[in-house]
Amino acid sequence: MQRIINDPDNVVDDAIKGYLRASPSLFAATDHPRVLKYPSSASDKVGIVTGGGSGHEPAFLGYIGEGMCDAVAIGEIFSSPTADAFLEAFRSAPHGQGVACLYGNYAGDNMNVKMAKQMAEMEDIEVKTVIARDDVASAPPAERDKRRGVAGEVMMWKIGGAAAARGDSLDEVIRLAQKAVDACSSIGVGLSSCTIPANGKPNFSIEPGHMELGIGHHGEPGIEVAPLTSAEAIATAMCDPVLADQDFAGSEVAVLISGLGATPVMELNILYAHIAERLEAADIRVHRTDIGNYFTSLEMMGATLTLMKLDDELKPLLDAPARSLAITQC
Amino acid sequence: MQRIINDPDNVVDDAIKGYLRASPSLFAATDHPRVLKYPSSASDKVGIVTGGGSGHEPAFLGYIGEGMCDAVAIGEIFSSPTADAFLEAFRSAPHGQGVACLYGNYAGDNMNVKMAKQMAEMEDIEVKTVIARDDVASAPPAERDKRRGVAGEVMMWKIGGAAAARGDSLDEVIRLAQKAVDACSSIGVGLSSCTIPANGKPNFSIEPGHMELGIGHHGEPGIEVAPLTSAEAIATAMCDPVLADQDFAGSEVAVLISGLGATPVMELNILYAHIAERLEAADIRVHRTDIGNYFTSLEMMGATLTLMKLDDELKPLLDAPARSLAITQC
Amino acid sequence: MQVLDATQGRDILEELVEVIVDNRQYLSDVDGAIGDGDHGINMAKGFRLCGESIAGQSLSLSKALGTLATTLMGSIGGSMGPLYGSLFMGMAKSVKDKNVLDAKDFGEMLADGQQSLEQISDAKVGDKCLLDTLVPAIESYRQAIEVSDDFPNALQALRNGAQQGRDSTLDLEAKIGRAARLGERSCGHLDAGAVSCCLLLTRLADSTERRLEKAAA
Amino acid sequence: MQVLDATQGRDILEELVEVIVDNRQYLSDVDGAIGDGDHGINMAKGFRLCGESIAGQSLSLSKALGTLATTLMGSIGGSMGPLYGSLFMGMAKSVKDKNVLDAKDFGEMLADGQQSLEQISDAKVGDKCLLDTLVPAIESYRQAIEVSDDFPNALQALRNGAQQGRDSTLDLEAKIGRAARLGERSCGHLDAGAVSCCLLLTRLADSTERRLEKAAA
Ligand SMILES: Nc1ncnc2c1ncn2[C@@H]1O[C@H](COP(=O)(O)OP(=O)(O)O)[C@@H](O)[C@H]1O
Ligand SMILES: Nc1ncnc2c1ncn2[C@@H]1O[C@H](COP(=O)(O)OP(=O)(O)O)[C@@H](O)[C@H]1O
Ligand SMILES: [Mg+2]
Ligand SMILES: [Mg+2]
Ligand SMILES: [Mg+2]
Ligand SMILES: [Mg+2]
Repeated sequence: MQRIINDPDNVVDDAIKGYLRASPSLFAATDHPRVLKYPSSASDKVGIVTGGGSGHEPAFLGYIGEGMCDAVAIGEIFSSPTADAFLEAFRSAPHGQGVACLYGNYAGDNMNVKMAKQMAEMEDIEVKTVIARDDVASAPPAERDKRRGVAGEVMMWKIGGAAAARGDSLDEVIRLAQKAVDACSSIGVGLSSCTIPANGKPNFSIEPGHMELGIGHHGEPGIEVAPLTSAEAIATAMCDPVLADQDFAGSEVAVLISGLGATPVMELNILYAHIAERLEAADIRVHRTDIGNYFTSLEMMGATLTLMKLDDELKPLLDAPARSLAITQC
Repeated sequence: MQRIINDPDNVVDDAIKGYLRASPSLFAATDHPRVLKYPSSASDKVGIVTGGGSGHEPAFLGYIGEGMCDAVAIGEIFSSPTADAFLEAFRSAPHGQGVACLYGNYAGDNMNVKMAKQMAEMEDIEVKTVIARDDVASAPPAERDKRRGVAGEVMMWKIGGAAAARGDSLDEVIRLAQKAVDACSSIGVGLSSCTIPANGKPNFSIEPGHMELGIGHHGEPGIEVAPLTSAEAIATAMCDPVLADQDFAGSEVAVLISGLGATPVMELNILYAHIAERLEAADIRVHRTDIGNYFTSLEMMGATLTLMKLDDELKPLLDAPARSLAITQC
Repeated sequence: MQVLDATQGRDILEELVEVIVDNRQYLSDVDGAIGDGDHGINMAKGFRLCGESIAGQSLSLSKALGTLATTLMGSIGGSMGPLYGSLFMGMAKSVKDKNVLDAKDFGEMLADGQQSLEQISDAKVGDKCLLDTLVPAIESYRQAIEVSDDFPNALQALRNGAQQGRDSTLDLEAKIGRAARLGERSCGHLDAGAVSCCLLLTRLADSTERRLEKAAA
Repeated sequence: MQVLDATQGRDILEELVEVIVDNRQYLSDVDGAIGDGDHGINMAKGFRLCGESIAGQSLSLSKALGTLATTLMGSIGGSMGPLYGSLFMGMAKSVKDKNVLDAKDFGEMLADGQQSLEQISDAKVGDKCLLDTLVPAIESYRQAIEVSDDFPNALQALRNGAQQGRDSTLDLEAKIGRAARLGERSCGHLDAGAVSCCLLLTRLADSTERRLEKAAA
């Protein structure tokens, strides 16, 4: 395990120290060591909170900032934050207009958010949630409620954050964030495993010369282990289930290609060239494309594709200004 | 080799297709397939050109944009672009006020830029160069002219780009870019090797449990192969030669921590927490810190530290607005 | 009739901490086969912290279990924080005002724990999770004390039920948690939560048994 | 007196292309030991492209060398593009108006190539680079024709000089290029550029020798 760490059991706390020192304009400490907040949130807006396991950087901390999230609850590597942490995040975000907690569909997160929400109620903090379920590989459309949340969460945060920033009500922020993530269909492909520091050995394994289509962000098994083929064939294998998930034809879309950690960004661009061709052939117009490491899995090799169907309501929110480590646009 | 590519010999051209499709507001094709330019450069400013081998993403293409570089010559993986490509980059950048070619000190780049500059002269394009030599591990201070350019190039582009954007003359842009990179002292630490696609096997090797201090961006051997220690000890090993290189005490600095590709950003933050402590102890004030993948080496594990001494002239240029894939600030 | 002195809870808790910390790697390995390989890390972290915070203190069983619950909920997150947190919180509440526990009280404590857990999760027996250990173990205990109020006998039933429950997960297809994504491929592996739950119930039974004393009833 | 027909250059060039393409992996392996392992890739790419662009054409030696030079400079970049590009461009210019080359013309061609290369790089013998092959090879050729104008004999001297030059790099400490960073650790390995230069000069000598004909002089 070739890692720049101290005690493998303390990587999360040690990293938080670095974030706080590096970006004081984006991060402030709170009463909970596992919660950071944006120090300049307007107090009269709906608070945007998210949280989840660590190891997905720039998620989740990278999405704290202006026009984005106000507070983030930070879990251990690949493990939900505690209910205490979510509660403190609700308290640390502006909450006079209520709090929108926008997170991904994982059992631990569901339980901890549920408990935190109950505790917040006792403090008269109104919390509503949107649970991202954009991974088409994790369950068929009929069982959408079982799907994992993956890189579509980035879109959910951006849309929810922009709606809150312009002064939308809690119900409106929730409606738009829900609409945003419902408009997203995502899929991942994994080319290698990753190693949780405290564990010291790879989480699972992918044989050299193979890839796993539909892999989850923690290495959850996908729908198929297949021989590693060309970027062109991988693009097809990723586009097929995504395009089958929603009726994208004739619409405008936003495309997000995220690396899983160790795959060079050059390869994401090679992949995208083929995806773009495929979208064109399917009469789908691309409004914007973002390619980079937006939602990773430690040093896993691979990539995710997220396609988001846009309309006149979502587009301006997606393009609205934001300032955070992962997304800054003017 | 777990890669999302087509023909390993065509990765660079295939990736360029993706960049062009993904970001038409940042990249436009030119008459040379290995040169991209910013389509919205003001025509009456000094042109900023850079170039170098591929495999360092987001360098070099990620630094094309508003307030940054105007055109980039793109080489094969870890290999200088051709003289033809540099020449076309000079032509593609605004060149009425002259062109500042800001690149790193590698033999191939030096020869190709030299030839391109001669060819440009015949077309009455005035080209001046700044050659980054910020890697303290690559030669002692007395032989600074032998030093490699590493992540300090990012600072050079940012300062040079901002100076050109505000209308500075070619000589002034060159003076400031030179000043910027002279103010930078950098060092890298490598924890693993990387694989050039066309080669199909690792470039060199670092034994598990070891790290290479002073490693270059192409795996050039460093000053010491040592057992892999704690983040705290790595921070010390990196800070020592950097702090010995210039008199930083009492000054304000900018800090850039770049991952080499596969090291999770979380670890860069763990590392930075210790570097920040060390800088504080050395009476160095940190004006800003940027942590992320700014100048990589394919999927190498490891990190670089760049310390840049600031003054009232450099600071506003560093903080000036920019819009590019790698750096966007408002 | 045999009873457990419920005024001295720290020692029992320390044994629970011990069994989890000792099995840190084993639990992670079990989780690694069909999950993400961190169950031992998560559990050991929470239990170790609890161990540190109760060290040297004199605590009732209720207080000790309550500390464990709060520590788990507040420190380990994941699924295990809320699940085991609720379980032990339910148990702590159940024995709040008790100085001694007889076999029936002990059974109620287990049942209250289970009920508390079921409020937070809608996982059920057959889903391949810790409930596959917990529910049959408690049911086996309940049946034992219906037949006789022999405390050691009931504890043995608890152990048997837990072990059978744990082993039942071997052939189950996971319906919840990360392993659910594996579908049929999750068969042939024990569930990590079921294993940790079995370790805990077994050690709780052992520990209780050693402490049973004749009540002057 | 023996001369080389300089009106038919394509065949000779194709042999140079062949020797580089055939040694792609070997050259990369040599570079891998103390460099970045891509010398074979770089060279093979440029030479293959040149091979494609001259295929089927009737070219003078000068035109063929010129095409090689331009292709290398315009396609392979790195250090090798400008270095070999300059070398072959200098050679091409040297034989521009010649229909036949005698041993002296051939020697001038080599010397002009070297001079052209030295304009672009200030590398020198002892730096551990292709000059360590090129310079002694040309010097050895020059000495041979000073003694006698026997062309095959001079070509043999070229080969010997090239091979000795290449082997001299084994013990050298690299002063330039990526290997220079290795310092003493670069000793004990051949230099990739010296190896490719030796392959090229040797094949050029072989190929020329086979084509020598008696001039009606
Ligand atoms: N929704 C749930 N309800 C009950 N138990 C669950 C649930 N999800 C997971 N589990 C249990 O959690 C165990 C895994 O715990 P652990 O590895 O610590 O957490 P994580 O799954 O977050 O990595 C599984 O073996 C299973 O017994
Ligand atoms: N400045 C230089 N002058 C002359 N030869 C050089 C110089 N730099 C490198 N070389 C030669 O280049 C060879 C390596 O070539 P190659 O691997 O193709 O390029 P790169 O070093 O860019 O990867 C070395 O073995 C050496 O002979
Ligand atoms: Mg986990
Ligand atoms: Mg190279
Ligand atoms: Mg787990
Ligand atoms: Mg090389």
